[in-house]
Amino acid sequence: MLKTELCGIKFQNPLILAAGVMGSTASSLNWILESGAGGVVTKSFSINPNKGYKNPTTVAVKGGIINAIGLSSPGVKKFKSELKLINKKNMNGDENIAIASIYGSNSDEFAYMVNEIESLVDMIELNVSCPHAMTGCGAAIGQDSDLTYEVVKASKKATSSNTPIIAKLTPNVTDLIQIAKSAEKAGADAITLINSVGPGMKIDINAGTPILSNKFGGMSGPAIKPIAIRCVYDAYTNCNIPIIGVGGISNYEDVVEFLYAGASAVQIGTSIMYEGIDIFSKIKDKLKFFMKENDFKSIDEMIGYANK
Amino acid sequence: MLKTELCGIKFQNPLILAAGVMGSTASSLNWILESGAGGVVTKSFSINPNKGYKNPTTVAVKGGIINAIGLSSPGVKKFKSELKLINKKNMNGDENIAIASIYGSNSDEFAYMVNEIESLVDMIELNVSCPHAMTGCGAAIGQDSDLTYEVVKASKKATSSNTPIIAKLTPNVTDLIQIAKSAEKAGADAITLINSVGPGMKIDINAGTPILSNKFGGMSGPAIKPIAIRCVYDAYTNCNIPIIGVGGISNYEDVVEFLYAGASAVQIGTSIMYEGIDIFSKIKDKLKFFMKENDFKSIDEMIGYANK
Amino acid sequence: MNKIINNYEILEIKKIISETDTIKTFIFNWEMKEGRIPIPGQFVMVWNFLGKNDEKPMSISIIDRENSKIGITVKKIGDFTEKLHNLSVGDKLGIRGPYGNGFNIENIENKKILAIGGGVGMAPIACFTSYIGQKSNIDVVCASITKDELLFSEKLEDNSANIFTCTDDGTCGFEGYATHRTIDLLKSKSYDMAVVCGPELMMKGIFELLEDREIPAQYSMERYMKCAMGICGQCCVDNTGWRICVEGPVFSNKDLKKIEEFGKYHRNASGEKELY
Amino acid sequence: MNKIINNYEILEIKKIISETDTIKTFIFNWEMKEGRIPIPGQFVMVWNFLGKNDEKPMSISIIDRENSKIGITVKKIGDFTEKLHNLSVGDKLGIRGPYGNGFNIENIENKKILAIGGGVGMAPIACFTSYIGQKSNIDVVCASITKDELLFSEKLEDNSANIFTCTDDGTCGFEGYATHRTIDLLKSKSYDMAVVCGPELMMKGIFELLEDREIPAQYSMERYMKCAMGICGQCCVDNTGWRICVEGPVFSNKDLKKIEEFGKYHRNASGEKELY
Ligand SMILES: Cc1cc2nc3c(=O)[nH]c(=O)nc-3n(C[C@H](O)[C@H](O)[C@H](O)COP(=O)(O)OP(=O)(O)OC[C@H]3O[C@@H](n4cnc5c(N)ncnc54)[C@H](O)[C@@H]3O)c2cc1C
Ligand SMILES: Cc1cc2nc3c(=O)[nH]c(=O)nc-3n(C[C@H](O)[C@H](O)[C@H](O)COP(=O)(O)OP(=O)(O)OC[C@H]3O[C@@H](n4cnc5c(N)ncnc54)[C@H](O)[C@@H]3O)c2cc1C
Ligand SMILES: Cc1cc2nc3c(=O)[nH]c(=O)nc-3n(C[C@H](O)[C@H](O)[C@H](O)COP(=O)(O)O)c2cc1C
Ligand SMILES: Cc1cc2nc3c(=O)[nH]c(=O)nc-3n(C[C@H](O)[C@H](O)[C@H](O)COP(=O)(O)O)c2cc1C
Ligand code: FES
Ligand code: FES
Repeated sequence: MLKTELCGIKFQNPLILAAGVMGSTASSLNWILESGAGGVVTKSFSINPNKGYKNPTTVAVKGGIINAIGLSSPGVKKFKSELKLINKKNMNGDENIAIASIYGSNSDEFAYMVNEIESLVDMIELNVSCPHAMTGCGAAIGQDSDLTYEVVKASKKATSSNTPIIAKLTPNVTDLIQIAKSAEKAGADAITLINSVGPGMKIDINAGTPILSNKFGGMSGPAIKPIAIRCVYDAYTNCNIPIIGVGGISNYEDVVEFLYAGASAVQIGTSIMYEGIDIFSKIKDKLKFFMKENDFKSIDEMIGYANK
Repeated sequence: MLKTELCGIKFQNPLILAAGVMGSTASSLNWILESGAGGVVTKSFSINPNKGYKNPTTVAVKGGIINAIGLSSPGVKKFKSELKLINKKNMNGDENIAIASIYGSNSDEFAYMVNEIESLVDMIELNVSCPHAMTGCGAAIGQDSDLTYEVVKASKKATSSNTPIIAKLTPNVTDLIQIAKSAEKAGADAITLINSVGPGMKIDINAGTPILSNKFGGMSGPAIKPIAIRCVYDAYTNCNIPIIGVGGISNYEDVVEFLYAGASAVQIGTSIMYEGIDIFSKIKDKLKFFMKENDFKSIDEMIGYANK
Repeated sequence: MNKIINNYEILEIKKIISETDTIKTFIFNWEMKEGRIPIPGQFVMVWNFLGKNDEKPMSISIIDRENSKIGITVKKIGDFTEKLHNLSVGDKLGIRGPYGNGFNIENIENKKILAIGGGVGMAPIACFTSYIGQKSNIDVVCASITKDELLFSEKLEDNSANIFTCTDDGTCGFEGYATHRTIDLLKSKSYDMAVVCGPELMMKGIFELLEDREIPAQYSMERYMKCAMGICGQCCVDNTGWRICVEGPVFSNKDLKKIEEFGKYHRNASGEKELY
Repeated sequence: MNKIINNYEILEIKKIISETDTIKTFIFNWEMKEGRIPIPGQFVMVWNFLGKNDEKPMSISIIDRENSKIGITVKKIGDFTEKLHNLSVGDKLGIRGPYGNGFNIENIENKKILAIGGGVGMAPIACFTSYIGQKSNIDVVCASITKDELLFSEKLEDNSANIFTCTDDGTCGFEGYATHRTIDLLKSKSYDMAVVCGPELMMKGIFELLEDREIPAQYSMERYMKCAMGICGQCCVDNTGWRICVEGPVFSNKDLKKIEEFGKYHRNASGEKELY
């Protein structure tokens, strides 16, 4: 009853690991899949190895954390060997869905990356939304509707195998819908909403300085959920491609809220820190119970329920 | 030791009541002043009476609330009689600072309002930042740097008495600094950062619908503090006019954090709900203690401390 | 954060009692746990999400801790309350609360208490009377325009309170206003304290009576409400600035004296004053 | 939210002990309250906000509950640790934690325990040994390259543990590696369990020894860390995916067997594998 389909890809359940959270190795991704996620998104990676920012790279705030890890990755060449190790099925024999998150600073880089990895994963998520990425990357693209259009277009064009392309967008813009429509027009098969919020900063008053070495970073966790819900709701009303909801999910009620707002599936990141790896299996059980209680036969019936 | 000056206006202390919170009557404003605030900002008002949105207009979320009160006010004519009743001094004989928050949908309306009220208050704050205002008002202006420029310019031009004009800005834009610079160039004497965040939405999964009658509203409270701190920090680096910091302040540590980020004074809103009216006097005592412990002789010495 | 801000619970209407032609009581299951155990005089915000998507304050009229139930008693006077009256058992409403201070019920045992309720103002008064029960000796002045509108008089009689009904038109009990009935009672009886709820002009009249006789009293007020959390400032009163939703709705006679607008005016949704 | 995420405390260095030419112990006051009372094997993140504005993990080497103090013991091996070594008493560091699982110290009383520490790996081992104290019979193999680098051997002797030093160059105690010293000990003695920390290749050698003899053991591992909160995934190991900062840094011999990269490679800041 939790099964759901997104851009022709069949998920065992609508719970997906969010990009950048325990997503740097096949080992941790497989652990998450084994623990009950319907799919996983990798840490965002690009052509070259990148150490990311110096520590401190994360700091706890009320209702979540701020991070500026800085998109660390060993680069596409080495990361491909990780992708190959992601299990295609879990121990029960159910299909696992692997989504690669990639970034770059222009359409050529995105196209190159798509080409390199499309055969290794089920879907590709374009990170044009990281709020603390290096110059020209992440939100620098996704805060501009023309650049978003170009990058999505180029990425779509680069696929030879129909691997669905998802654009992950940032809420930190004046007009999200304009950007979402750009992505849709450029051929995105789905959009993921939202990447981390703000950016935010925490100053330690005893140290007298911002805590993160990058000074600011993206906010995630329960506190950002209302923003994510608004984004999903608005995009559902204004766009025609499926939406993957993400931001602050920590229990089944949150998942239902995202589905009701218009998400076809959801991603979970920061709450793993609070709730542990078994958050996926816990939510699955309770979600099934909720669906039975409320006479829902499928996830589909719940999508956009609150927009009616 | 808490005394501070902003645009030539002398405050007994840097703690100001934020706009829209217990600011609809002279009575409540006087109560707040008596309880220890250095100044108060009124609820935003405009030319005509406005009922605001239908209930529900507020909903609690993790780390704060979302509100879409909808700028309800009795209109300038009636509100002027409230302004006249705001006490010029508190019971100790200390100067109270009254700041009127006004809104409108174009420069003419702002100019008209400034003219109407400037003789009654110490400062005027332009609300070009409410994220759930009626068409053409609030963030509709403050999300566009040209409109912001026009409105600030017209408001400045309308003052005959040198009443300082403060532009209150929204963080819900792609490029805050561009807008802040616009306001500065147009002659704003100070900027207030930030109005409520998002906007955000909460869907009640049992009701199956967004809770607020306006569906979305502005987020406020502790959860938004990191965004406010980042905005203040950035504006302090990029602008040359004083900054009033607001967003999520609930204790003296938060006040220090804002001062360190670059604020010359701060406003407190939502935390009144959690902490009560005596939040001002509580913070004052602890702030003094902190300053003594850390050898600060004046608020001035703390401003921008973390930007060094 | 010190205060718990209760969010909505979507609750089924478990029972509806038609009290009068225009007044109905709605009963809900209510988990009695910390931060949400109501006391008489507190209110809830009622969200009719299916109807007009509006939300208004209602006093808690029934607190049944034993069976984990609460009730509200609603008089049909406009759009919102009419839509509530159209609901049936099994329909759902959003309820958040309890809010406000409620009646001060400390040291109330073995006191001679005068409780005065006018119209649907009987809701918190009945709640108070049932709650205090036999612990004190309570005389209840139960006032309404006409017999059909008398609220809770029978129920409270069962509760061992002494009921003194009065109707403007004399169709039941004393003919005349609650003030007159009270003057009458005060001639023969003495009281340690009083609790009062009803139309503000009625309360104003009672206030003057009781002040003259130096009887300490508590009054439950109504003002237009938006947040009910003490943030929006909509419900603040002149000249104290107090919030009816936090510092109120119940005020002692001492405090009420400082509320200069009492009996004179209140503010509507836009904050404009409306005279009584 | 279940887990408490401790934020920085900016703490004054109360005392600095020069253990060897390259190793210093730093002592801080530490409020021992729920969620922050450390156990041996746990670590803290140390933020040098004045220096390089970098932050790295350090094992807790001293837990003094009585005097509310903790200590870390730092070996100078690079830029960050060198800057730490330049600090003086009264300077401040940001400390958050404690993090990680720590040694499993349940049912550890009256056991014959072998504790093996190599180099600065003695930090958690010394902490463990002091913590367990006289409750068990502990033999400590204290290994280093040369005499001047031997860590905590004297301190632990005071603590009624039996110390078996060994140096690669024979300048103190046994001449040779910790593995050789251990083989030697195991000839004459039997143990109920072991705890081990040191360079990974040393631990690998010890692991094989102890597995052969079926002695249950716990090993404290190191991996590159960023968040230390279990979110960034930087410290995950192959093939289990476990996080050294949450599921580790201490693993039982049983679990260690599943960590295939143990003794083979680790990942650097960008996630590239580096072979041992
Ligand atoms: C603390 C408190 C307790 C109350 N308890 C009860 C009760 O137990 N039973 C009962 O029947 N009524 C009670 N009321 C009054 C009730 O809230 C109003 O009767 C109801 O809101 C009217 O709504 P309507 O749409 O039917 O009528 P409308 O025609 O919209 O309004 C009629 C009048 O009701 C008042 N009102 C409208 N909206 C609000 C609002 N959001 N907040 C406050 N007053 C409003 C105004 O004075 C208005 O003039 C209480 C009010 C308050 C403030
Ligand atoms: C759980 C744990 C406990 C530790 N306990 C101690 C201890 O008690 N005493 C001690 O002296 N050292 C300890 N370390 C190692 C210590 O963190 C490194 O020695 C230190 O970070 C080196 O920094 P550097 O700049 O001086 O040297 P660099 O030249 O920057 O690094 C030298 C080596 O240290 C390691 N390292 C660098 N940065 C990190 C990082 N952020 N996280 C993990 N490893 C890193 C890498 O393997 C690197 O090759 C511990 C490490 C971990 C993971
Ligand atoms: C530590 C951390 C690292 C992240 N790294 C990435 C990343 O590499 N790429 C990306 O698209 N999003 C990244 N994100 C954002 C998350 O995928 C997600 O959009 C965001 O955290 C909101 O979801 P949450 O509240 O469930 O964490 C990261 C978030 C965190 C907390
Ligand atoms: C109920 C409510 C009403 C508000 N009304 C206004 C308003 O009328 N004008 C305005 O400029 N800001 C208004 N705000 C925003 C606050 O002034 C402030 O910028 C924001 O709430 C962040 O501060 P806080 O977290 O301390 O509340 C309102 C906020 C709340 C919670
Ligand atoms: S209704 Fe908002 S303060 Fe009382
Ligand atoms: S250091 Fe981030 S998960 Fe362990």
